[in-house]
Amino acid sequence: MDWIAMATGFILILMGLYGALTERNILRIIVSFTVANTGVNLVLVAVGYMHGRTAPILDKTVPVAEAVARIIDPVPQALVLTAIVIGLGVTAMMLTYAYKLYEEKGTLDVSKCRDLKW
Amino acid sequence: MIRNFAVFLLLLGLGAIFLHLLDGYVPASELNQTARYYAEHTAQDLGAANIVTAIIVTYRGLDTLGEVTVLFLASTIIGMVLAQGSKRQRALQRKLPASGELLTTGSRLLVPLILLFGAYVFVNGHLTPGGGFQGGAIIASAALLVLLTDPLKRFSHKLIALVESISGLVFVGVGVLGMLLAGGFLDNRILPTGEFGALFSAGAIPLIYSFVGLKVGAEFTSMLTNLAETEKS
Amino acid sequence: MSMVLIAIATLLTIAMIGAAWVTIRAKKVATAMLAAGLVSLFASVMFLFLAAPDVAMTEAAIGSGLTTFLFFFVLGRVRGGSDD
Amino acid sequence: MVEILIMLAAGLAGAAFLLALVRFIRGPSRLDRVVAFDVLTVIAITFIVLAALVENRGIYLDAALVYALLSFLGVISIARYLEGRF
Amino acid sequence: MISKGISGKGRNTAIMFATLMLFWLMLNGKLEADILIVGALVALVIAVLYRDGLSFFTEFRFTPAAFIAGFGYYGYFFKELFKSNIKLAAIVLSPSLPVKPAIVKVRTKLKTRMGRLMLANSITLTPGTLTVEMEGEWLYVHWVRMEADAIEEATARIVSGFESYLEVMYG
Amino acid sequence: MGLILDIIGGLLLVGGASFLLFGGLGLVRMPDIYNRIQAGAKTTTLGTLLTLAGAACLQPAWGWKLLLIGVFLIFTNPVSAQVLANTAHRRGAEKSPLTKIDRLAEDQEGKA
Repeated sequence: MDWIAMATGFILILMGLYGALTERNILRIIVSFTVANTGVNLVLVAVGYMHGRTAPILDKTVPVAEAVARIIDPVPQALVLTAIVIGLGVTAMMLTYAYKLYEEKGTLDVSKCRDLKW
Repeated sequence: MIRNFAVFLLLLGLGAIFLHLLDGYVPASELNQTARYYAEHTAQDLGAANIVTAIIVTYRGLDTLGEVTVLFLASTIIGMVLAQGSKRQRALQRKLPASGELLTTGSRLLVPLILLFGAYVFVNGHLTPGGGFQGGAIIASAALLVLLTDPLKRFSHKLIALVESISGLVFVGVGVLGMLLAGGFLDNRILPTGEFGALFSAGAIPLIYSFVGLKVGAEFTSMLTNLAETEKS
Repeated sequence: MSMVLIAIATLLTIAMIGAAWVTIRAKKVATAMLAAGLVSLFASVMFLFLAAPDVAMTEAAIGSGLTTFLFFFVLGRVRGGSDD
Repeated sequence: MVEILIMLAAGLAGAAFLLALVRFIRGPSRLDRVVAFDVLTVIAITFIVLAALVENRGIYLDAALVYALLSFLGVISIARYLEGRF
Repeated sequence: MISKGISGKGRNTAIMFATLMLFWLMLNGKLEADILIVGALVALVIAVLYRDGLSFFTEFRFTPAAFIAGFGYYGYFFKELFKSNIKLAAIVLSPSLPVKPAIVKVRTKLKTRMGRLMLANSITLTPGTLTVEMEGEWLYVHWVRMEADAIEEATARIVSGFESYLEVMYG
Repeated sequence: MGLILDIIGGLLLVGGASFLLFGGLGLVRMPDIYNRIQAGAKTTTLGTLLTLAGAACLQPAWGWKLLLIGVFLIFTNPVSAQVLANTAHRRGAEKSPLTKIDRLAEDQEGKA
């Protein structure tokens, strides 16, 4: 399972980066960026997965005494959880800038916005 | 054309690295040292059933504070960027077809339920999957449903700012209390750890996570409100 | 028994790559956004299969409503209407 | 016995999933794609319930609860956009 | 209408509070003191803050007949849901795809918001019909296999079954 | 007793999944958008409800949560279907040539 998920995550990263680097429409760049974001999250969660083990939440089915032998690594999950929330904040910010850019320039094509080229 | 070629080369290099990583990947069969520590000690020391929550709120609590700050900055920047240079008029009379009666009634019925579910998610963060961030997102979704039903609805900015600042202050205050009364900043053992598996257990984790949830919800809601109040260009 | 999960996971990954392909190849921006939402949905179920219910829940709560709304809101504002 | 039935159910749900994907890819208009999106979300709930049964963890159901309650928000957002109301 | 009888606002808030408490207990799945305390707090805050909210029982008539009608309604609803799915499956599986779609107009007598919502939802989920638009007393319904066009007959076929129960429940 | 309940639960699961399959088939085969919405909304609702009932038979302890998922589904799924149908009609989506009557369009033309 972890192999499948990891390979998919890598492919998603590559596809998302390809889209983000070759497109000219800023909205398409942002969409591709979210795809790459999802791919990174998938890879990180897959790293923590261990075969035949279950979620790091203790209850009746996973008593405290058996925890070490039965749960998977919780650290990547905590990492990814915060990454997703921050991802939404970043996406919202990028979209806001795109909106402002459109208001100022009247276009969504990034190759036409050249006045601050250095 | 040259640009596309460069991109292609870059992605080829990245792909080669990924392939190498995938090829050399050996899945772990034992927990590593850190994870083993968390798995062994969370239940006894902190009394939390959800180890991910324990890591986020207590073991790595300072990072969570930083993250909430990042979200706050993001929402503030969105508000500032949108407010800049645009003439914001409140009583705009846009000609919109009324949303259907069914959607209006449905949203009146569902908004309280969504709010209740959000509260459930962040109050039970230490027992079931979920917690402040998810609960905050769900509460913001309730605000989103209100906005979708009635695009001219305006939330009170003062109320949102008030909820946000109070929950932020309480979050930091509980952290400082942990430094004074227990082992360190954001230590949850200022309250009794209680019986494992009950709602009132795991010390201050439910308290802290509830306020994180309220803060995250208020931040997302302010993002949505700021966007929805822009004039149609 | 976990054969079932592996089979569904394979299906999901294929669908995910297909949706990502639609995202970068779609003619209309709205279709690309819809496909990105689909990638998020499949990723959420995939997280659950990887024994990470917390992450799955976060992805579900954020990807199902908020992200979709933000994208389509900005798209509607910049295009000034329904047609691309 | 029950295992076989669960496998059969997973196979049928997977077939439904593929058919909805076909509609998503082929769908002539964007509305068709939105309908396929809606159906895929509901099928995802079924997948989550099956995963909870197979792994025998009741806590997975909370994710299904989120989908049952929030999935229609995305659909309504898209419908608002298609009506040109943003 | 009925809610005006016993001090409208307070009654609505109380009913909302009770419904939210019920849902809270269902979510938690157990009955303990701490759960009850937190639930009461949360439900109170939501019920007071979101005043124009509705709940399943806001416009419900609390009479014995209404409760009996409620059970009858759900029985009828699930029966119709099954029937509709079997019919749809038969249409989908038959190679010639025997559809005869139309959008017809029907009339409803229900006045309360909850009653109308439940009626529209029920129509959407039952044999071959889908509510497209609701305007005053008129409902526009898409029908996969049109059986009748005249308003009265279509009303009799689509609406009356549910309406008779919902009228007793919500008025 | 337990075995019988298990088998009933498994059969319910299979029944629900097969309704989902009919829904997918309808989604592909139906001629226009309204019929597709119908196929999508109805069959997925019943299919998921049956799946939830099957899961409740297999694991009675989860009953309350499964019931809640069902209740939420009954109230959210038709709403999204109606909103979609309404949007389709407002955009003037193509109707299949088989469609006999459209009273809504007639009434709106009459008003305008």
